Amino acid sequence: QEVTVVMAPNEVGATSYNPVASSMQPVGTYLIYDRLIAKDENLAYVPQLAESWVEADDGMAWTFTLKPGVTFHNGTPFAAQTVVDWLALYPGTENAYLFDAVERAEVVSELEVRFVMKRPDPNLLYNLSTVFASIPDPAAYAEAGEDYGVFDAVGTGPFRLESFEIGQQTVLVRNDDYAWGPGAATGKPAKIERLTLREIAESSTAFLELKTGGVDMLLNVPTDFVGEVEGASDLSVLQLAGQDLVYMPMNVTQAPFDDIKVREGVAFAINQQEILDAVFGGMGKAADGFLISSLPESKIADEFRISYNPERANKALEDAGWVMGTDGVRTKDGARLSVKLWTQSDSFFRRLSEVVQAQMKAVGVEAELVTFDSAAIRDQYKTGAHQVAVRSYLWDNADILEWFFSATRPFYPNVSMLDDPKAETLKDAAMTGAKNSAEREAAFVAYHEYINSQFPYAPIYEPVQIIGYNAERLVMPEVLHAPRFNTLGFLELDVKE
Amino acid sequence: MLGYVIRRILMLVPVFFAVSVVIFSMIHMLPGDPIENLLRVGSSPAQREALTAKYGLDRPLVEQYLLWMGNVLTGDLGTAIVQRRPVAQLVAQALPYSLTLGGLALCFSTVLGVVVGTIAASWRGSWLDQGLMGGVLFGSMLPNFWIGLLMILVFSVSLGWTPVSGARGWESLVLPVLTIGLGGTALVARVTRIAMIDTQGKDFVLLLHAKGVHPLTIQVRHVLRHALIPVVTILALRIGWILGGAVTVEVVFARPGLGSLLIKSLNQHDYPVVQASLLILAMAVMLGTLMGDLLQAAMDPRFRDSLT
Amino acid sequence: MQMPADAVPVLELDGLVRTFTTGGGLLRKGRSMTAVSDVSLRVAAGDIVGVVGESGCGKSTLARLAMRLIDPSAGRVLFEGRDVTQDHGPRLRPLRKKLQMVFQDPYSSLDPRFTLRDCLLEPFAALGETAPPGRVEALLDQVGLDRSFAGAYPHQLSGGQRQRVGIARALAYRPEVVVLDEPTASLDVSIQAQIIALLQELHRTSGLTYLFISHDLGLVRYFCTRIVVMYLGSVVEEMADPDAVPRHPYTAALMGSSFVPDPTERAQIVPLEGEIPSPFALPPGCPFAPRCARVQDRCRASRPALTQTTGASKVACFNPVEA
Amino acid sequence: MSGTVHKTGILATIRRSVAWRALATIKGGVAGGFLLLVVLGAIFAPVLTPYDYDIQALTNAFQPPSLAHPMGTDEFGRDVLTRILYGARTSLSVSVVAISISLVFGMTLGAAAGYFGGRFDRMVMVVVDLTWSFPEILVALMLVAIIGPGVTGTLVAICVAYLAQFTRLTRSQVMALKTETYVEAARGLGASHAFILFRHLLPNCLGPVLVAGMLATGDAIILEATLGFFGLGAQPPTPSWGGMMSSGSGLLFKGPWIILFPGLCIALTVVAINLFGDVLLAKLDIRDRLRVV
Amino acid sequence: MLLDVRDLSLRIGTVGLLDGLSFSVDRGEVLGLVGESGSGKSLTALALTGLAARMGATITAGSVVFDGTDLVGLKESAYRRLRGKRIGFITQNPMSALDALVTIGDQVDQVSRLHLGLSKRAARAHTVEILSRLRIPEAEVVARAYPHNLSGGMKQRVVIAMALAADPDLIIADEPTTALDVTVQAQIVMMLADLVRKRDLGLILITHDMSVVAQICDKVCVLYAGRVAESGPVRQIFAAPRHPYTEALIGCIPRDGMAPGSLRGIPGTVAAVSQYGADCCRFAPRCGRADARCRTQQPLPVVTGTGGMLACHHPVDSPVKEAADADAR
Ligand SMILES: Nc1ncnc2c1ncn2[C@@H]1O[C@H](COP(=O)(O)OP(=O)(O)OP(=O)(O)O)[C@@H](O)[C@H]1O
Ligand SMILES: Nc1ncnc2c1ncn2[C@@H]1O[C@H](COP(=O)(O)OP(=O)(O)OP(=O)(O)O)[C@@H](O)[C@H]1O
Ligand SMILES: [Mg+2]
Ligand SMILES: [Mg+2]
Repeated sequence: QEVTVVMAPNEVGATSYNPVASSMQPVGTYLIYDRLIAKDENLAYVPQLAESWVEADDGMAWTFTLKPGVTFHNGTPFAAQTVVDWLALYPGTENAYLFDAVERAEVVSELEVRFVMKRPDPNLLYNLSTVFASIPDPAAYAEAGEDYGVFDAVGTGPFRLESFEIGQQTVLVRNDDYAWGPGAATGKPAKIERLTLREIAESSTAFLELKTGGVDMLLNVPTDFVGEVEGASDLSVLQLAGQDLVYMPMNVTQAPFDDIKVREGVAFAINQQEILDAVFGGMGKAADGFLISSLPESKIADEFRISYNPERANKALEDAGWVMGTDGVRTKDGARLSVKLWTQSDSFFRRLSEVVQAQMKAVGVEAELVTFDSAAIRDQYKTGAHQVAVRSYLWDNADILEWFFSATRPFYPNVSMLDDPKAETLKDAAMTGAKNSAEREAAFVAYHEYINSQFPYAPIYEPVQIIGYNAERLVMPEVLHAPRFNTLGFLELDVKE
Repeated sequence: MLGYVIRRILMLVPVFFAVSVVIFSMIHMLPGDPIENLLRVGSSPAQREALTAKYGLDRPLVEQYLLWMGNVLTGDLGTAIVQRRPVAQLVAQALPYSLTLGGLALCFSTVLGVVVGTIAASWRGSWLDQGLMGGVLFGSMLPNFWIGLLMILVFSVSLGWTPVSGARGWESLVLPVLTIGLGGTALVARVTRIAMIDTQGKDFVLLLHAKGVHPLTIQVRHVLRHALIPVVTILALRIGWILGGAVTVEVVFARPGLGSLLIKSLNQHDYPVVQASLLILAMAVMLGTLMGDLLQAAMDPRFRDSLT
Repeated sequence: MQMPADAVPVLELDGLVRTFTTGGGLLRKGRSMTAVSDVSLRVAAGDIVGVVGESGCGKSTLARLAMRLIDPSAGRVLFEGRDVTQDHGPRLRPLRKKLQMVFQDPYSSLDPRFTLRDCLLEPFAALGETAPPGRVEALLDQVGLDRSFAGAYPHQLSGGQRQRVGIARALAYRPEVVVLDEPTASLDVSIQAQIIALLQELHRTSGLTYLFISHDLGLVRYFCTRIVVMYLGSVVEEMADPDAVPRHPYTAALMGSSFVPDPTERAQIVPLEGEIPSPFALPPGCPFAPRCARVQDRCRASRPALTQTTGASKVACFNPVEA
Repeated sequence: MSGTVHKTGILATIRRSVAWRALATIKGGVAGGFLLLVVLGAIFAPVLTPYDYDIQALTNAFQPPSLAHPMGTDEFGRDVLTRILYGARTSLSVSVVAISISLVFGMTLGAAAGYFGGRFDRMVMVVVDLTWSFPEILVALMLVAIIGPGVTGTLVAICVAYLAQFTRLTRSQVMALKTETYVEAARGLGASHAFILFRHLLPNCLGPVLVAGMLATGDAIILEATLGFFGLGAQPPTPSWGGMMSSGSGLLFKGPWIILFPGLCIALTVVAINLFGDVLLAKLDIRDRLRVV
Repeated sequence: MLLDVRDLSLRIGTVGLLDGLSFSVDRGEVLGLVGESGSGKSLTALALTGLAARMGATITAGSVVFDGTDLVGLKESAYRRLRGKRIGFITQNPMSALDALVTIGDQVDQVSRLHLGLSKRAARAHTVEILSRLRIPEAEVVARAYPHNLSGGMKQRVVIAMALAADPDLIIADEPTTALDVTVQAQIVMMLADLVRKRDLGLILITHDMSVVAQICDKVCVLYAGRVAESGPVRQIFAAPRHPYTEALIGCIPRDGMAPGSLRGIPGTVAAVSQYGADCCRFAPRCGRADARCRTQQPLPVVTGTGGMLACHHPVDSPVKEAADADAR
């Protein structure tokens, strides 16, 4: 009754299970904690700890009715007051933006809580469904202080944290009292007793582990190995729509990327289709904007889409005054067009970066690779020394634009260091100006389009989620009523025999 | 003898401090500011200062060093900045893995090396000698990580005998131990062989033959005994080598251990951990030399007497 | 060969002491031993002074001290009346040109990478000089080596031939005094005799002065004009006449221990009993006392001084053998 | 008795002749020949191969060995053989240069420590023994962390990592040679320290130390490759043998040749260096002495 | 005869190192085996104890009859039972002849336990007894000591004790005193001579020192370059050496009252092993009496009147003893 799973490589090195004060949370957070709201496979909001919710007509208040009988792992009951205390944890943390629009929360009754809004926030339900809105026991949280989530993590989720070795593995055990759950959940505890989440940075090692039976499931199978997995009699793959996006931010404050023409040139030098076909075997999509294609905000006007156009790339670079030299590198006033391309040390990024490096070289931009440990690179951005990098994110909401391009978050997450008054105005309109979803969508499209026009990044690739598992040992849920394989998936996962 | 041990341990004290100074200064030469790691997005300069003060990073280097040493002496290795745990705990978690791996690899290479060396020396110049020595030498000259990968390919992937990676159960120890052990075997075998050949040519061996002692007795009870002394000396000197040498192997086999802890912390700029791991390794080296000397004293009466 | 009282000796060693400390460590004090203790010696021009003693008694140390290769712990070295004890490095060069040495081991005293020509040119190269033309050939002739050897490497030579090269090299500067540290100890008797004959020849033709060190009393008595006997770092007896009857019991024992190559004269040798004391823990009093047949109580308590007996001979014994 | 060889260039002649005699044995010939081949391949890489080492042809990736690509193509569609040839330039030159620098410093330090002895010697030895007890890879990793990844970092790291070994070796050689009577004899002739060091001691320990340097070059190639394996060596697209394998076990399935061939190259080169070194050692008659140090 | 060696020849690889050696020893007799360095003395000792094969040497001809049995071609296991038990061996350098890691007692015990089958306790008692007989003070204490605690002379006596432990009939001592000081050398040599007398042993004393031979040997066998030059009763040889080499060798030792310059040595050096000629007198290049015949024809050993041997085409014409003496004085 024990299952070992390898986490996605981009989750390797997470340092705590503190959902409130951390901008990187691994899959385990979905299992230790519950959220008020979850999403189903169609991205529709479904109840998790909240049984139902009502939005006031003016959008200035939300009332959530909570499920009864919910308790934390330590036995503390979960009630309306818990939600109020929990919300009070956010101010001052890096996830405070989630509830920026919330004025305060009030206890209506034992199981009813009302959010009083500063302004309408069409995105509140989404925010509540993200992993960063996972609900720890506020008392336990306060007690542990800074170290919360490192040794102890107290949630209401289907699994309890048994041990956590950073960068190594997390061991979870079943919460036998679990009688709730998101959306289609049966209200029964998980079927497996023990779950080990291993962190293996080298995705191919992870694959070999799966292949040799060392682990039961990979949450992210490199496309290179899909054929192998499908070919193996005991292994199967499960494909889910992707929610990741790989892109290349350019630091607009660092030469030569302080010149928009250079950014344009480099942005159009990236051959997304070639990468998709050759590196990822055609699995996934060639990205042409900053948002995953399942989001309506990704539907921007064609003129703002960024996709491979070598003529335009070369022309932009010529316009910027960079002339092609004899050795294939452009020069201007005797200086070579040579930049440092930051990347992470795992093979996915290294390989991708090498391709990007070669594609930049093709338009006369010389890139020198600088590799960082995945756990360290975000801290390196805080020095502001980066010029251009290869990165990826996992998010299924348009507000990610604000996260990565807002002038209020320079260095990191705004790695591009974009600080543009017009962008800020458009951002405010999108984030806080909209009263309903339609307005919000339109505002984000405008914001997205404007950002693209400034070329602070180049889109690269939109992966699909490929989960590989040992079909001889695991019984997967027949239909997964969730966008990703997390809470519901592990609740319903079973072991044969 | 006891006096010698005490003296040796006392001698370790200045060395220990010298080493700690070297390690400390080296760490402070590393680029990057560990505080960056702690700062959350959008934190204020005040928060930064508070953190700097919390870790004592605002004080003069000498004071920082004294503070660190003071804590180390009371058993407090500090707190990991990125991993946010007591360093002592991290090290305590990693050390058993390294010790098992290193210890087993050491035993493996010692036993195999001594046997190979003895056989090679006994049939010196024969094809057996050439073959065996060539074999272990060859094994020790291949890059560790490559051998590791090949072993995975052969034993885990093709044959499915051993797990690919990780540290669960003795099966997962087999390949790493083999990979590290192979390098050590060559060294031990070479030292054993040379020492035995050297000893075989000594007058006392000729005299043992002249006394009518059986050649096998001579080889095992007398010659090998002499040959083991340099083997012990070399191995003792290389304790740190074996513990830390697991670095590549631990990475290839994704095993926890001091080596991978060190690499990870180095990559993450988690300096308290790097500092402590290096200190532990240095201490292992020093203890190794001490053990080597004691073992040598136990084996060699001449050495024993020269100590008093 | 008696030295006139007023003549200045070429080489004079005055109260030389040399202690060695071995095995010391960071925290441990090493054991110290006196390899040479209070040795005084005057070598007159044309003399062949022999120094005999058993292995480890400090003969080589004395030679190194005399050569100024090591510094004495106390005492002085005078050359032609000038105190050279404080001289070092380049200031010693004038001394080097007049005082040369032939070493005990002919196998390690030649650099294996040097041809004989290089070896013989080294004295000049070392001082940055150029050798006069034909010097190498002349030196080879002088020690009786064929000139064709000049291009050979030491490993192509026998021990005796190497020792000849060693001697030739010592002669390169045309020195006045040559210190010979057991030059024949590692050679066969037949070769030893060759070398001794060569040395005697050189003494006769070039008027060299020798300080000849050996453990072979018979050889010293044959070759030298004056004999100094050392025991555990100190001089126990000086014999002005090599054929004189020994006065010190140790010298007597040495002489009694050497076999005579004549089966008709089988001596009933009464070997010395007891062991040589460790130089690290010398007994108080006379160092020979533990092995001496003539030992008296005071021998164990205090150390006898070197006192004049007949003529220029001296002995350090409370109870010397009667002449 | 050969009286014909004369003074000028005698040392050089001997050394050359030792190397020559080593080449003349079967073992030495094969090993030396292979090394020569690798060096020539590195030098003439542009002539030998029609491909570029850095031009990607993604559509052409993961081609198994064929006539057009004798060692297949890598994950970027680059010819593996081409990259191995160019990679030899990086791997060999970095190792050789680093070891040479290390050798010079190590010999100076070791000779000084061994010759003058005393407190300086003891200090040097404490440091040297300590660094020697750490695996080279750790020392190298620390240094690369300080200097930063890339060729310079690797160079310095290898330099420092092997310094201890050369210092130790030179010191022990000098200490042993120092007691040789010919050194004392030279002092007796009034020779200066410099004369003794440069005319007697260094020439006599040069052979063993040079061979040790050669063997260390083999190890340095592995060290360089290991750093490359960790992604800390020469940065892409500059090929280096270790860097070519840095995708780790990842390619064992899809393109094992991408890892096997560079690995084989490292292995064969290192083995060849060691074999040749062994023959040299045997010819210099110092094999047993050196192999243990 | 206890040991009778006839025409013993031995080679290593292609080089013949010993060529037709003949000599013999009886109980109570001391045979001196002399010669310059490299003349094959040690090799002879190894050949007699059956250890030469360990050096890669093969006996190509001749016989070694020990107490009636020919040892040449004896099986190794049989030889092993002989070594240590009936033939004791004393090596040149006491400093390195003992195992530094084993106590003196254990090393001596080893012999009596192996060959006499004594128990541990009995062997130790036996050891202590032998050590005391060799005048080692406090033998029990010494037995517990390690070799490095002992002086050279003591160590050499321990080696002798090992050779004596199983009460052998023949002792072969290969330069037992070369490494020792004169005074100690005298002790050891006298002790060996004493043992031969008291125990009625045969002793082969290998040495390069003619004075030692003169003092304690009954017979002497002079080797030159792997061949016997001359052998015979010791007084005879010293009084009237017939071989020019023997004569020169005796003349190389300085004696009391020798005139300065009278010590001449033997010119030249022994030829290298690889240059050993077959059909010649190997001493010829250094010999004042050599002629063309010496260089082309090997002088075969002939039995002399005194029961010794001589291999020379031009032996020194027996001068009267008085003349030789007069010359020396
Ligand atoms: N450099 C040194 N360090 C320590 N001890 C030394 C040193 N040189 C000599 N000795 C010691 O001094 C003593 C005298 O040594 P020395 O070489 O002078 O003796 P020796 O009479 O020449 O002996 P031998 O006949 O063996 O050459 C010996 O006990 C020796 O161990
Ligand atoms: N294993 C061997 N291979 C080749 N030659 C050897 C070997 N052992 C000895 N010899 C040669 O045999 C000759 C006789 O050697 P042996 O040791 O018997 O001489 P020795 O008379 O005992 O000399 P020493 O007085 O120096 O001990 C020497 O010239 C030696 O070089
Ligand atoms: Mg001496
Ligand atoms: Mg011998």
